Amino acid sequence: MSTQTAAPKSKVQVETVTIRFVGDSGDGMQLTGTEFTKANALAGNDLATFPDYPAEIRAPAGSLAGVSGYQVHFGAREIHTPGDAPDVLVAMNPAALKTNLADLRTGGMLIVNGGAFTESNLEKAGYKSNPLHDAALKQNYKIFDVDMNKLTEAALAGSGLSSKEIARCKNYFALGLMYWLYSRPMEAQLQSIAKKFAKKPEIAEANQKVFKAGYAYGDTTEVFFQRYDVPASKLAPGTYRNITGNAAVALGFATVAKTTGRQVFLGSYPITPATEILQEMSHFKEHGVVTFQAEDEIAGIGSAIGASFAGALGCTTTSGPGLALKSEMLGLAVIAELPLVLVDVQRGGPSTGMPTKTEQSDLLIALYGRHGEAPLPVLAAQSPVDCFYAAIEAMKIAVKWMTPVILLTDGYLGNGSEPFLIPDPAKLPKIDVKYATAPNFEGKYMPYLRNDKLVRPWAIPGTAGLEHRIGGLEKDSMSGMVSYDGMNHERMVKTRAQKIRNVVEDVPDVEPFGAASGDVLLLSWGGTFGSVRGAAEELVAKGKKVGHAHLRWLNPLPKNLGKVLARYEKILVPEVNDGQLATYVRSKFPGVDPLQYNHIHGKPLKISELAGRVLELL
Amino acid sequence: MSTQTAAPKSKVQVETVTIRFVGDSGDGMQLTGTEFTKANALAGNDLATFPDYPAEIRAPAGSLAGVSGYQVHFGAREIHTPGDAPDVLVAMNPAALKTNLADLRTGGMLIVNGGAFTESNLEKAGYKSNPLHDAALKQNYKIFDVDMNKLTEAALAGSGLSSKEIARCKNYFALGLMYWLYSRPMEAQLQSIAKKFAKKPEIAEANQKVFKAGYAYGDTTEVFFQRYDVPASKLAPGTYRNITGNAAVALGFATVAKTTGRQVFLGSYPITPATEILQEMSHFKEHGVVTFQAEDEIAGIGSAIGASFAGALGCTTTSGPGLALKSEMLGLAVIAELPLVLVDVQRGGPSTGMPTKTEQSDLLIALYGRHGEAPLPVLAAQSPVDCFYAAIEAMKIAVKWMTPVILLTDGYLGNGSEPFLIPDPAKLPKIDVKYATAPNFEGKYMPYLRNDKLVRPWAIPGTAGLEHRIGGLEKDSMSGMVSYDGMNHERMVKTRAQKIRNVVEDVPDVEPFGAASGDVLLLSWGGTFGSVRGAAEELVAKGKKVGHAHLRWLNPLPKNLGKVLARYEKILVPEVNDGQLATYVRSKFPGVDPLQYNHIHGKPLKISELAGRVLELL
Amino acid sequence: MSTNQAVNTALPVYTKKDFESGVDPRWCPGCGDYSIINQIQKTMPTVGVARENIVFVSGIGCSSRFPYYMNNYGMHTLHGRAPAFASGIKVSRPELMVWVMTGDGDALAIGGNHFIHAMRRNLDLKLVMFNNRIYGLTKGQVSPTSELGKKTKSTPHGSPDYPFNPPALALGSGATFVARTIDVEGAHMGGVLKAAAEHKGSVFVEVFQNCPVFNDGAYTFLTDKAVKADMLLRMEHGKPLLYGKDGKKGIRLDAQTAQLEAVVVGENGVTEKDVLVHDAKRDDPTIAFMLANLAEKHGFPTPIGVFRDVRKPTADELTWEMIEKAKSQKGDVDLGKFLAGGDTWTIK
Amino acid sequence: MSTNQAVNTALPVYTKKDFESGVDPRWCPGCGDYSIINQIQKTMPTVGVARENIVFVSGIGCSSRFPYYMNNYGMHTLHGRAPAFASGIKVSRPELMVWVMTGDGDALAIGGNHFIHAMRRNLDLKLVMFNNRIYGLTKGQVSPTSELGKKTKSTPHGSPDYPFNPPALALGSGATFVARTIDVEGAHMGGVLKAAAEHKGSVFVEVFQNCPVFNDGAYTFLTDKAVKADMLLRMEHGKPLLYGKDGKKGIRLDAQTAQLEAVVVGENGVTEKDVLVHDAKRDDPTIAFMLANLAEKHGFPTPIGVFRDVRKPTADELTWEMIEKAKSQKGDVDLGKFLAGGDTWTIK
Ligand SMILES: Cc1ncc(C[n+]2csc(CCOP(=O)(O)OP(=O)(O)O)c2C)c(N)n1
Ligand SMILES: Cc1ncc(C[n+]2csc(CCOP(=O)(O)OP(=O)(O)O)c2C)c(N)n1
Ligand code: SF4
Ligand code: SF4
Ligand SMILES: [Mg+2]
Ligand SMILES: [Mg+2]
Repeated sequence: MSTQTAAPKSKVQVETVTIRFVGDSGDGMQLTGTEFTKANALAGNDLATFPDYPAEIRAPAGSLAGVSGYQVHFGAREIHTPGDAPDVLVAMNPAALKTNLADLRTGGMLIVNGGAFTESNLEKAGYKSNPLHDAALKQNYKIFDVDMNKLTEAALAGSGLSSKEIARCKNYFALGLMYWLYSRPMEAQLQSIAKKFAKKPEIAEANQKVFKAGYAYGDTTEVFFQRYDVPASKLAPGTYRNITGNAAVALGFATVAKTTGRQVFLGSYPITPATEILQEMSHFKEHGVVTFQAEDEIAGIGSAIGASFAGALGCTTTSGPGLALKSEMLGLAVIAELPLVLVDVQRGGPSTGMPTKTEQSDLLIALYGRHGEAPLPVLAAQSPVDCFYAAIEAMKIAVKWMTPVILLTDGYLGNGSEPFLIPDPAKLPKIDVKYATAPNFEGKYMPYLRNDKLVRPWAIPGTAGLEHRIGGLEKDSMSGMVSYDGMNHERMVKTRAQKIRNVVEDVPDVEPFGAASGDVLLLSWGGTFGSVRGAAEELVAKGKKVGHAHLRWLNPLPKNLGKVLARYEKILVPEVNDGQLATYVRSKFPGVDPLQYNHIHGKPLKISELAGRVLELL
Repeated sequence: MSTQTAAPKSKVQVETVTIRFVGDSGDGMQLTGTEFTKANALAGNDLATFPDYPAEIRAPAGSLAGVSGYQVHFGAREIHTPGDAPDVLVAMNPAALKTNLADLRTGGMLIVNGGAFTESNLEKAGYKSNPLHDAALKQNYKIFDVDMNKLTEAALAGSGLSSKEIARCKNYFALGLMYWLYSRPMEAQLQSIAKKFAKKPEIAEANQKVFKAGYAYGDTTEVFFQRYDVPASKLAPGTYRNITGNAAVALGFATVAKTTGRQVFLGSYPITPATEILQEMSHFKEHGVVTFQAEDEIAGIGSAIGASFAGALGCTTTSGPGLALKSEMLGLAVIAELPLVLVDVQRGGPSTGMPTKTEQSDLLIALYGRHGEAPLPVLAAQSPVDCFYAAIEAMKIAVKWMTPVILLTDGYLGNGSEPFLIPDPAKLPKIDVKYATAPNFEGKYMPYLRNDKLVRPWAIPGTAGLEHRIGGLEKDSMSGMVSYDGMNHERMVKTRAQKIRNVVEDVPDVEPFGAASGDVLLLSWGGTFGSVRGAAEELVAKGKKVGHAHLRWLNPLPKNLGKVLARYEKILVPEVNDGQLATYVRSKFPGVDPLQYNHIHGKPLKISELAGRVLELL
Repeated sequence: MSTNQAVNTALPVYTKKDFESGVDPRWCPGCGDYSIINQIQKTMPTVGVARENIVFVSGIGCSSRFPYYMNNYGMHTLHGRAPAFASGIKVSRPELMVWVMTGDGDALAIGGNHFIHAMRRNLDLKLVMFNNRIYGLTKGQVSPTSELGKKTKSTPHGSPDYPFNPPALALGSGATFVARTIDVEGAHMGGVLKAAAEHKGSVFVEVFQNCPVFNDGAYTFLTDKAVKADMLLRMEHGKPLLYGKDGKKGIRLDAQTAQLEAVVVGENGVTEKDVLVHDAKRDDPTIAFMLANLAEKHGFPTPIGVFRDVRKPTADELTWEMIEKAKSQKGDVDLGKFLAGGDTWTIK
Repeated sequence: MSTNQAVNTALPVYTKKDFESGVDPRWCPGCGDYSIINQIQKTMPTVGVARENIVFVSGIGCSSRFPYYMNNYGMHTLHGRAPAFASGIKVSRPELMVWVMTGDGDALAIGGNHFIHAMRRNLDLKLVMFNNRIYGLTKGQVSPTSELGKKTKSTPHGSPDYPFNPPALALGSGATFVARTIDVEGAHMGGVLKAAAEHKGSVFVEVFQNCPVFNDGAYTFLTDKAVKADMLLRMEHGKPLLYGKDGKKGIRLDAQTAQLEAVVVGENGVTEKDVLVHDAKRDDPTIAFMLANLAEKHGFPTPIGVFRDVRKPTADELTWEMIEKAKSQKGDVDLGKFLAGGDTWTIK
């Protein structure tokens, strides 16, 4: 019925919209955001989301530090990022307005809960006067001042709920209003409320009332005279779910356990923003995943290496500080040549840095952060969904090549989400886990007797006759026994290095998007894929001779990268760090001297800014 | 008197000699080597030594694993290394011969204790037959088969000593023989024996007897018909002592304590080959050095950072595995901006690797081995004596720039020794340690309010009114309070990086030895200085257009390095690793693509081999 | 040789305010950490140490935000490492009063090694552990003090690990001062903190702290009005171990079985002198250990107060004794002589 | 889902030789480590586990060379980290028997954190610590078990640190099996190792080990013929704590002071039944702790044997219980369904 009543008001079609919900940690913005995201997904939009939690656990209500936000970018075409500047800002209190207004694009829609703009809240936010009365504000944005507090109370008058309980419902008012504004059917949401609060029917009913009130408010009052329609995008047919990068990594590892029938062992220690992977995987016990929350990061990776020695597929998850702590252990995994995947969900550094902000500054430590010559493969996921495939791929390489692998993601991918087209299990990469079962040399077992790819065999405890010892001292190139022979050492160093170079056979060539040669090549890696691809699309659409090459594999680099780089006048490397890929590329391709584009604000790159920079180069 | 009696035998002048003493761990070869070294030093030779301990604590007597060696290279001209191939090998048993013969230069002198070539010893060494009867051996070397066991027993017949005690004297027989062979006066040694065994006069007397017997044996028997004379070299006048790199580092730090009058605090955890620095410094209590043996490497550096916060000059010493463990802590020191020196005595890696063998494979982890953007200065000592000056310089930079500094040495420098010209205290570098004593901004203390060089002030506990808090989270660019502001973070990342770049003002330009421009530039760093300079001297002497540039500073690199590199046709980077400086140079100087020369045998580079390689390039 | 700045002799008269940095705490409303900082700030004026000679060191966690709120020198360091930094500060500058403020995860998970070593060395460090039996800052994972079977975000099916008994671990490590208090017992906490401040040597204070957001009510089994009197045993040195509403319940040691038993004075012939008298000053840590394990047994109360308070030379005292000895024996050696130590020779 | 290889059911009859890898040990002549490996190799044939299902894990140190000499699966890992690797092996493959061979520095200095956590979790790991009270492999620096004031290469003026009391630390951490033996007491060691092998749960065995090269005679105060009888207290479960040449010396508990006293049976009215009877099976670790601290007091003997041996569900058992429960409840979910979990929508 909702749709009929909406008839009188005009409807405008828009291709994509970016909305940010902001409010106090207590205002339930994360919920509002995810629920609204689902509505758009069901409507067939492509989308991307990004939450922005406060760093503090729960700063005082109404304070600037306590502001929590959730941004969703949805549209009728392919969406790569959660969007640069929001088109719509929904602000539930003054602090939220203060900390987010700067991001709203000029001319954008500003929907505020006027009821929260009280003396004390204004003061907590550090406003001398009520900004809503500020002329400049009115000029730059379309302001909709809605007293959601009162309207919510009104809707629940006589519900018998406490004023505290009533206050907690107001986010559903905002949600209802958005449903109306973007012409989304209410049914699914009404059901989901019923489900969510099944245990407290009175609360369920209240939230439904308020949700409807919000919808009706848009529909009936004279405040809004137009609503929007974002048509479905041409997403590939199939079943989808919305997934964050962290959930995708967990799902990927569990998928490996199911496809191989082997145990995946996660040894980990909680750390923002990687903790969710451990938490997710701890729910996958029946799928062959064993999780072990260790006493620290060193024990986390140590237990995983131990499990790999015992025949499991070991992995460990962490963020920068944890990666630093695992450095010595990685060296052991390199010399022991055991399969292991380390996932580093990068965050702002150095040191404890900015735990809840994203950054790409762990590339060089991933490549070089071990004492001695200890090369290992490094892979970086490029989107939340890619985290699923990257996790599987990393494990495949670790097992095939008997080596630790570092998988780099970041806070932006880990917490960000996008629709995940659920794959056909039959089409997923096959990983074959082979254990040695018999002696391989004159009736003896030689743990370091390699195959033609230089990979050593894997004999696990429980296998009679293959008992052997391995360790961190340099080892004889066949028996694995301790060897201090200088020539043997050099042979082993070179062999380990060559083995990792051989992994290139599993690294696909790069195929630049856009111009295959020309003026500028955008060279990116990891989490910036979406922003850089977005910028490239804009520029290519403008007919510019611009290409975009994105690196998922950092070590080894794709075979053809050198050739590709040579085909462009200029190379621009956009990174959320101080130039780590640029440094690495210079060391790998003497003569190539890429330009850098570095933003280190703890936020994803903005498509518009990057595109602007490229235009300057043309 | 000794010299007279020697008259009848002819004497040949030689410019330099390399002698290696090898025997069972129990045979006292380290003592023999150091004593003979002193004799040459006293005779005015320049020299360099290198011990080669067995990896095992004390392997079974007579076993290959139990062989211990000591090599000394002394001469009438400047000596850079302990020598490539020994000219003389003194082997006390079959195992020692087996493990060292390959190194003796063809035509070299082989002096063996024939008495030790018993059935059982031959078997332990894995000899089927007695190698001394092998014709090839006789062809390739001048063999002197001396039954030192018997001769020692003879010399001590009726001394009343047990046969065990007698056996322990035989290294003095070898020493006496060497004294004769190289025409060294016996007096000093006789006194030093008396001193060393003051508590056991009967042992002192026995050793003196045997020492004289060894000398007399050379003098009187017909076995040796010629002896050698290595004239004094033109060493700078002054007082000298022989010093190892590890002892030199310790001495350097203690010197800083004495010149500044400030406490030097060492927090460390034992690890081969760095342990001696901790041990040495623990003897310097009265000189203002405080040592703290921590529970692990992390606590070692943590305690040093804490001491620096409290106003001491903090330092920590370790080797590869420890450096890896200290990675997270280094990041904290970087963001807190506190002075600290970390000394990494590099050893064979990866992982536990080859603890007693030398390597240069920690350069990249020193430069890049921290998560987030965490640049810091990196300095590498170039000789045992330079370890003294490098330690002082590292501390000077750490204090002046309020930053952690990594000083790289290696097992070869740490255990190797050379004559140290004792410096005039007045001429040593001055370090001025300044603490903030008053508020620096509107009556408040702003710990991150920087001077024009971007260095922050240092206020220490006990200073009333300057109470402040620092930590590992990103901090406000003035107050140091926690800040999650993206722009502030970028500013801080860039400022910290610029501060470290500014250190270049304290980095001297490189001045290549030999050809200032031409065909080949040898570019080296750290412990390979001696070998590379030796090769360069050979080549230059041959009139080749070859230069040698050596890097003590790795970060920042000398201002003029780029220009220097441009002046040569080819650049060759010799390293005891798989090419880490070469990689770094490529990343720093796009277009420069140096050739590599990498030996990873756990041994210093050989001058002759390197020179040979360069000749191929000309 | 030491870095001592002039230390003012005449102490100003401090008030609580003098120890407030002016930064308002960012803990969740109702967090037990508020009452802890309140007691610390109340205690500091009474410890007789100049504000600038007091250093607060912490690791990472909600609890570890503590130093920012104190108007002293402070270091907010790395997760688990606070005792390492603090050890360096104390050994380097023994005249400073050094506090380590930490959480159950910070001190006992990643920081366990530094913790036990600081305790065994008997360094003069005052370590206060906020035990909320959960990882707060990272939003609710199992901690080494979470109960066996506890369901948390990282153990949805329950924790398979037995928790540490923190005072028992501290005693097993050799701590010379071990105590326990509760966030909601302000006065008691104040007393324990004062005693901790006065002790010279390694101090471990466990504070039962409620985390209303991720582990609410963890201590209601003790702190509920209804049960409190019977569940809390307030240990006092030299006093019999009595508890209960009317103070008639007591702890007795059975010599035959060497076990503690819960008895009631007046019932079946038990008199007050059968009740074990608490002795915190005893060198042998056994009785303290026995009490630390008391609550593990069913039907026994949970002791709060000081388990152990024994004075022994501290590692920092012993270190500086050796340094002073070396200085007095060898005097101030001139640098030239020092550099020329060992065997030397001279080239003309 | 697990990686179990077929595990042979009928065990071959093993001899000591079956557990020798054929690599000759590289310890110094006279090193106490030789007698330890000798006892381990004698014990293994008796534990009823197939050779291929036994794993020896070690850190770094002389002692940690151990696995190379055993003909089993072995990992010579990183300094201090052996328990971390071992924990992963055991949680992943609970059917394996996992031994951790370590030194006093490896286990208690750098490895302290992994040590206390392995103990408190009650993982079924058998940790044997070779305590020579020195760093052997690095040639003689102070260790966390070196005596206060001990002069070593890194403490030439004496150590300023109090040592750990290893059994006390293990008990404070929650170890369910804690024992001590001596390298020169082969038979006794054999018995202790057998008991350790039979215990399910966290095992800590301290072996007093002589390092003739860097800390010779560390235990002669106990092992010298002359004093042995009076200095060694051989604890046996259920037996009175008697020692001395004629077995008349005993340990008694004074209920008033809650202290242990050394008494002589037959002298001033002391009878055998006054002597405390050892109870290693008691859940409350206090009596074990009391005995672990006995030797700290002057005039008391040093106990060897089993301090504590208590059976509790192990962390690996509890972990796999949950896994099996989840499996039986949820069954084997097909991958397609699993991937499609959560809120989904379909695009036609
Ligand atoms: C090296 C490292 N590992 C992990 C983390 C993430 N982390 C921060 S605090 C914390 C645990 C906090 O628990 P607790 O110490 O009990 O303090 P609380 O927040 O409960 O007061 C963790 C795991 C980190 N910051 N650094
Ligand atoms: C990370 C790291 N730190 C330090 C070392 C050096 N190291 C090797 S063994 C050892 C101590 C050995 O002492 P202990 O554990 O008692 O064994 P022991 O040799 O006495 O049997 C040390 C400090 C190392 N190998 N790795
Ligand atoms: S999360 Fe818990 S411990 Fe942390 S501040 Fe909030 S209430 Fe306190
Ligand atoms: S150094 Fe000591 S512990 Fe190590 S092998 Fe030799 S005797 Fe044994
Ligand atoms: Mg906690
Ligand atoms: Mg030891």
